[in-house]
Amino acid sequence: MSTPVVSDLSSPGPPVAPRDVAEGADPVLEIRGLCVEYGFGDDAVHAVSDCDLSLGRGRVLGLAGESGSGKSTLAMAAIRLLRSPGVITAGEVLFHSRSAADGEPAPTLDLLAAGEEELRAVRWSEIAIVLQSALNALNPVSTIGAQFDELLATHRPGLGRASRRDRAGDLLELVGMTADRLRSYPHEMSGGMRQRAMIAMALALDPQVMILDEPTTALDVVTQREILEELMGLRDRLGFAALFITHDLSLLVEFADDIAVMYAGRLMERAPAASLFRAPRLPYTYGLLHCFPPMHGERYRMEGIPGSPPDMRDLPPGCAFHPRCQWAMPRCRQDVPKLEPLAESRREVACWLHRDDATAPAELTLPDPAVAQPRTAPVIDASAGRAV
Amino acid sequence: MTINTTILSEQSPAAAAVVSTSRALRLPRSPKVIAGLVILAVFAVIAIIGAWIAPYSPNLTNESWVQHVLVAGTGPGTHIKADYYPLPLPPSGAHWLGTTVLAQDVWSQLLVSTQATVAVGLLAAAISTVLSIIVGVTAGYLGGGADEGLSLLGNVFLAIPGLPLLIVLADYVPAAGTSIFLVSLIIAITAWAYSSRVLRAQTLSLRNRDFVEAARVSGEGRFRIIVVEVLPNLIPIVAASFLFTTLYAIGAYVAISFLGLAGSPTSSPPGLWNWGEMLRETFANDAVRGGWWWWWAPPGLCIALLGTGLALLNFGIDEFINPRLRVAGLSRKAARTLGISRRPKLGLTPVVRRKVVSPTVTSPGSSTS
Amino acid sequence: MTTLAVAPNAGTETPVLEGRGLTKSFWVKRNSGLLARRSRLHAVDDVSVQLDAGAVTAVVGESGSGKTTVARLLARIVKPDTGEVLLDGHPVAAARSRKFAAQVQMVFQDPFASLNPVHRVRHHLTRPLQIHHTADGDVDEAVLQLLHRVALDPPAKFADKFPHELSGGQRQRVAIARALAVRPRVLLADEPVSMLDVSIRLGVLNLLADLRDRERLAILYVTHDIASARYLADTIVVMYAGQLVEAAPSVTLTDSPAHPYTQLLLSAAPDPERLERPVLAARGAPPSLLAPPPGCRFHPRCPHVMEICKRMAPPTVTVSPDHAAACWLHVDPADRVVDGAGVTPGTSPNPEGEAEVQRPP
Amino acid sequence: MRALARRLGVYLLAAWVAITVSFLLPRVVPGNPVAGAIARAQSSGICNSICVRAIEDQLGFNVHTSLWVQYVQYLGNLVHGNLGFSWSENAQVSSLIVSYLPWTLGLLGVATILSFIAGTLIGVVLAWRRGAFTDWLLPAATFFQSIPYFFLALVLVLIFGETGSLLKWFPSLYGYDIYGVNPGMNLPYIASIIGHAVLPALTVILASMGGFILAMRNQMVTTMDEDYVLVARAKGLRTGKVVWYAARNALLPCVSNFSVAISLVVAGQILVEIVFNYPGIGYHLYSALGALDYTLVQGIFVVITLVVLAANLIADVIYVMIDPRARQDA
Repeated sequence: MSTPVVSDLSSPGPPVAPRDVAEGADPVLEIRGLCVEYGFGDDAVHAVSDCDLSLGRGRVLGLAGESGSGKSTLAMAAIRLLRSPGVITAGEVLFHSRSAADGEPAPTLDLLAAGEEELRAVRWSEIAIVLQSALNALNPVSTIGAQFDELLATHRPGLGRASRRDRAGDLLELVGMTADRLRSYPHEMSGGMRQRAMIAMALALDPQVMILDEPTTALDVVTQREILEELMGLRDRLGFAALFITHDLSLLVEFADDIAVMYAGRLMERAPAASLFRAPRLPYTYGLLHCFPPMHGERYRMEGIPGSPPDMRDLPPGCAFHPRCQWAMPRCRQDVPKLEPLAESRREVACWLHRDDATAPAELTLPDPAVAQPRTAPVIDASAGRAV
Repeated sequence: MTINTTILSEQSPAAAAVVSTSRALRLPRSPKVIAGLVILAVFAVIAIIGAWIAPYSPNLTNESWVQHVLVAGTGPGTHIKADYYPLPLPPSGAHWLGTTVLAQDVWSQLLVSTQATVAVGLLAAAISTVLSIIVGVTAGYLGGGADEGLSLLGNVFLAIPGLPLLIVLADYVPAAGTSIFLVSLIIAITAWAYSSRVLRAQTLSLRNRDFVEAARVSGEGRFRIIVVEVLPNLIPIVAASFLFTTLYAIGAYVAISFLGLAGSPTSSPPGLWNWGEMLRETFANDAVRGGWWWWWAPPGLCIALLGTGLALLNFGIDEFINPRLRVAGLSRKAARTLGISRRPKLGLTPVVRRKVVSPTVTSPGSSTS
Repeated sequence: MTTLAVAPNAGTETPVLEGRGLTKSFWVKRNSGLLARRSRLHAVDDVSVQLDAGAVTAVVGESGSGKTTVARLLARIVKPDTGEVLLDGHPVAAARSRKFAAQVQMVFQDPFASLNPVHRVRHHLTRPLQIHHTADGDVDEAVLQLLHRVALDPPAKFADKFPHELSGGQRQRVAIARALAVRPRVLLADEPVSMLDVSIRLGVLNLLADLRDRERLAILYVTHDIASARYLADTIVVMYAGQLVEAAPSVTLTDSPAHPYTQLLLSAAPDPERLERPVLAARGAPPSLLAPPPGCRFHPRCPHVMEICKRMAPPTVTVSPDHAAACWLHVDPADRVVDGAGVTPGTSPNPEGEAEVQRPP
Repeated sequence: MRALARRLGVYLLAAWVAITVSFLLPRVVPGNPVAGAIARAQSSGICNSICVRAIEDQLGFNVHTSLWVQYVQYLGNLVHGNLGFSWSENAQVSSLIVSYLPWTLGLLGVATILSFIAGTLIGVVLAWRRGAFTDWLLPAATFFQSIPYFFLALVLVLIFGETGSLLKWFPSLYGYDIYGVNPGMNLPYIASIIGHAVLPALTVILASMGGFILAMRNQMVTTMDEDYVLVARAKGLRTGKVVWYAARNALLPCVSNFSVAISLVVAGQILVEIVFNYPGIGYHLYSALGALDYTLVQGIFVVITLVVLAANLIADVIYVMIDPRARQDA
């Protein structure tokens, strides 16, 4: 295994893909046809079915969904960290490493076909993860410094003890902490501090991909915003791509470049963040956007989405959302819609309302801001309900 | 004997998770649990009908049940009066487990001994469990000074080594061995502290759960909250600690009998026949050196077997309390056909492609087994 | 005594439930090596709230701000160190009585923890009916009625289920039904939707709104989500580090926040409608309640901090009718004076609301 | 420190309770324990008049002072290390115990430490390789932890012991070759001690290891479900390091439960010493019981209690040393 050089944190990172580059043009992580089951055989639960997802270099892809929708399962399975009894039953996950400076084609690794050592080489040095609770993700019996040290010692064998310590201190300062925190144990720090330390650790090896699994859900709103702003600032400087998983769609609209919405183990809609927010195409996304009361303007009654999320052990036939969908058609009860591109733009949706000769309701055909300029009125229609 | 000591105290967070998803003690149907139940059932039956089906009285001696061997240098040909020493008979159709050097039937003794052994184990466990519920749940629910005092009492009892205390107690209560109740009571006194500590910890976590608070808010009385809201949630832990204590109590009873502190069946008042007493007699008569395995092996194996049965059942309850201990998901058969381990390596999710055309079922990446 | 509770019908009607000057501290073990000792955690400091019939009052704050303790103080699960709880204007006896329980009920945050896993839904609803004799004879019928009221239809199907057979939203409805069983006049809801999936939160909030409108319940809605407070509540009070910092009708508070902390909260809350990323109004974390900073507890983070903020707790100022904030910024600069005994009370911009001045402890 | 001081307080209280129990028991038990004891003793034919006197002395029956005065005297004697006089051994109990204690502590210490280390390591392996063929060890461990120590001792004597009938590899009686070597700092004596300790130690190790295996395995399985172990994998750390992550954390509850384990091991060792005529404190407890030497029985009981309490305290100290959270709270 070669020993990559340690990146200099003070110098600008590799060139960041311009924000308007078409998504998928230069993917760093591609998930194709991924299927994940819990257990195996007849009583297996299909937690993730046939998911395609592509994470562009340097971009932030938000993955939204309610609890049990399979969003975390998808991400953890993609990097083979899903626990038993999770089994991957189909698909491939291609990691395209940074192309070399002399223009050679980027080496590609299928994570699902990789052996233990191949995975170990890629893990953390190329793909790092940040989980919801840093308290659980940090080893409670060693200091932050010791955890940095073993990480650097494993992946950067050339580095001496002193330089490892210096680098760990630099990393902590990068996320707004002081180097003397290296002597602290996880339980001696606040939740926000721990999560910062975890992010610093994730950045330690200058990875190309960060998987953020509900990184701020356990934190207060102020800390949440501070940390997310810092993360996005670091993304701009260091150029990593992020897969940002959360149940809070309103957060993704602000922080992600693109958003993919999952429901009952399937990807249902994918679009640039603004397009998804201003002009959702999927009834579920439409309903979800109407679950966040606005912070401004007139108050009016909102209805949310009727019914409950489905039981993954007993999914309804056809489109899993049809029992809660106000526009369900007979076809929705029988056939599972596939995620397919819409003609108008670079967005995809899995819904029969946008297929063939079906006519989509007006709510789902609002002009896409990515196509129609510039900012349109919010979809939320104040006349829809009575004032509370 | 050493009993698994950590299982019970670790369950608090995990138990909370299970208890909230399952309503009653439904044991996982694993081979371990079934084996444990079968073993326990067999011993339970023998304990009940043992004395009844025993071919002989355990105290009955019969001259013809030992082989009389002439002591060398005595008897005919010498001028010393013939002297004989007894040799027990190995197992035969007449004596399924042979006889003892005291000319008694081992099989009968084994059958009869089962009753007192099992009864003391269960009764001591029952007394100890009731004690531990009263002390532990009260301490945990009331908190404050009552908790401090009761916990201190428990910790003191936990720190004092059990068997030596038991020896001293049994030594000064000579009648102990003659009564199942007395001996159970003495054993229970040395056994309740551990369960009580576990129950206290669990009650403490339950007390602060919202459903208890909700019952309080709706005006429910304190006693009813403990009995109706808290106790049913403790059933799995109570069951586990009951089994644990049974195991301990049998060990303790056997130990004090082996030390001769529980009275022998021939003394007055007569002690009870139990497996420890049988072992004491074999040890006193050097049965191991004599090579009379049919005498000393059966009671020991019975203890081990009964203990294993209890421990296996405890496994099941542990897996119920702490679902992390379960081997989740893949059935043995499915795992074998797929060529992967039932419990794949941590952080290396197996890839099993079903839709591939090539004859290999597993991908190169799934070489995890 | 500072009263920082503003209700839409203030003065016209006695509040159903009122907390006056509630203060509560807990003893916690402090980790400090050899010198470990128990220290006092000032969870709630001189908080007053009023709950009116047919109105929702929201308490908003970050975790550790003491908002849950306020709900528990009002429910009398926790006894205050000082201050009192008044029901219909009459002080409530120290011990929690059944009479009080029949008037004031609570809904908890975690619907997975607030229902006893070993009992069926029926048991959860039957007990309060029996304790308070509110069933009018037919308990079974009353159970079905309750389930119907919280929109669990058909009721008969739900009555015999165990909690683990229900979804989160259904459980929370059962918890609300249990609270309603005693026919209370006050409902204290402690983060009732924060553990629920986004898509079903509104359903529960709307149920609370309907109960307020149809049955004229007085509701306390404790939350960290200021957007949902704006949606549901008539009045919002904001808590910071155990103290009330601002109170106003909900739209007024979110549209024109007066206290820097409220401004910070609003700038941090996710809001997709925003055109540009907001600039956080302040940084840092709330102070330790073991040793709260002197003066205004927000001063270490406050972007507008003045010298006086570091030394003296701010008075409660009426910013506009029904809108009060505890902040020196809203005190006339001429009055930000300290004399030996305390602060000289000055004229308030609003003649109705005499700015009451808190003496430094 | 505070937590440790608190534990120390509990142990002091426990010691006091044990001492008081051993003082009060013979004086408050209903009936006349002296008469009972003498009757028992005479029926077994080993109690002469000295014995009767000794029993009476011990139980305070011919002393015409109040219970309270006796108690103060008793405590005073204890503080001065005076545990009374053993009539059966014709020596001071304290000096007798001093001569027994090294045997017991040596055997117990070595066997328990070996058993704990081996059991813990096996537990780690079993947890890490869950579902592999090594799982058969699990029911085996269950079986072993259910066997009474003394029964296992009998089986080992049968198989390996010189007095057994099969392999005759190791001596199975006494602490050393009492006929062949002279006690002292000489090689044959030390070799003899080690040879004689093999079977008793093996018994204690085998019988106690099952419990340690199961405890560590269950702890480890639980710990492996923690996020930080998965993150250790995600960090690309080597497998050994990942196992260490889980094992280090799983060890903590095992150490904190050591107190219950040690008390069971001590109980087991008492019986093992009897089987092997091993000259430790357990064997002499047995012979003192047989000789109705109550002074000796009580002295031994008090000393065993103190030893176990000391072991508990050591476990507590170790726990505080290896758990940073406890270190801080301590």
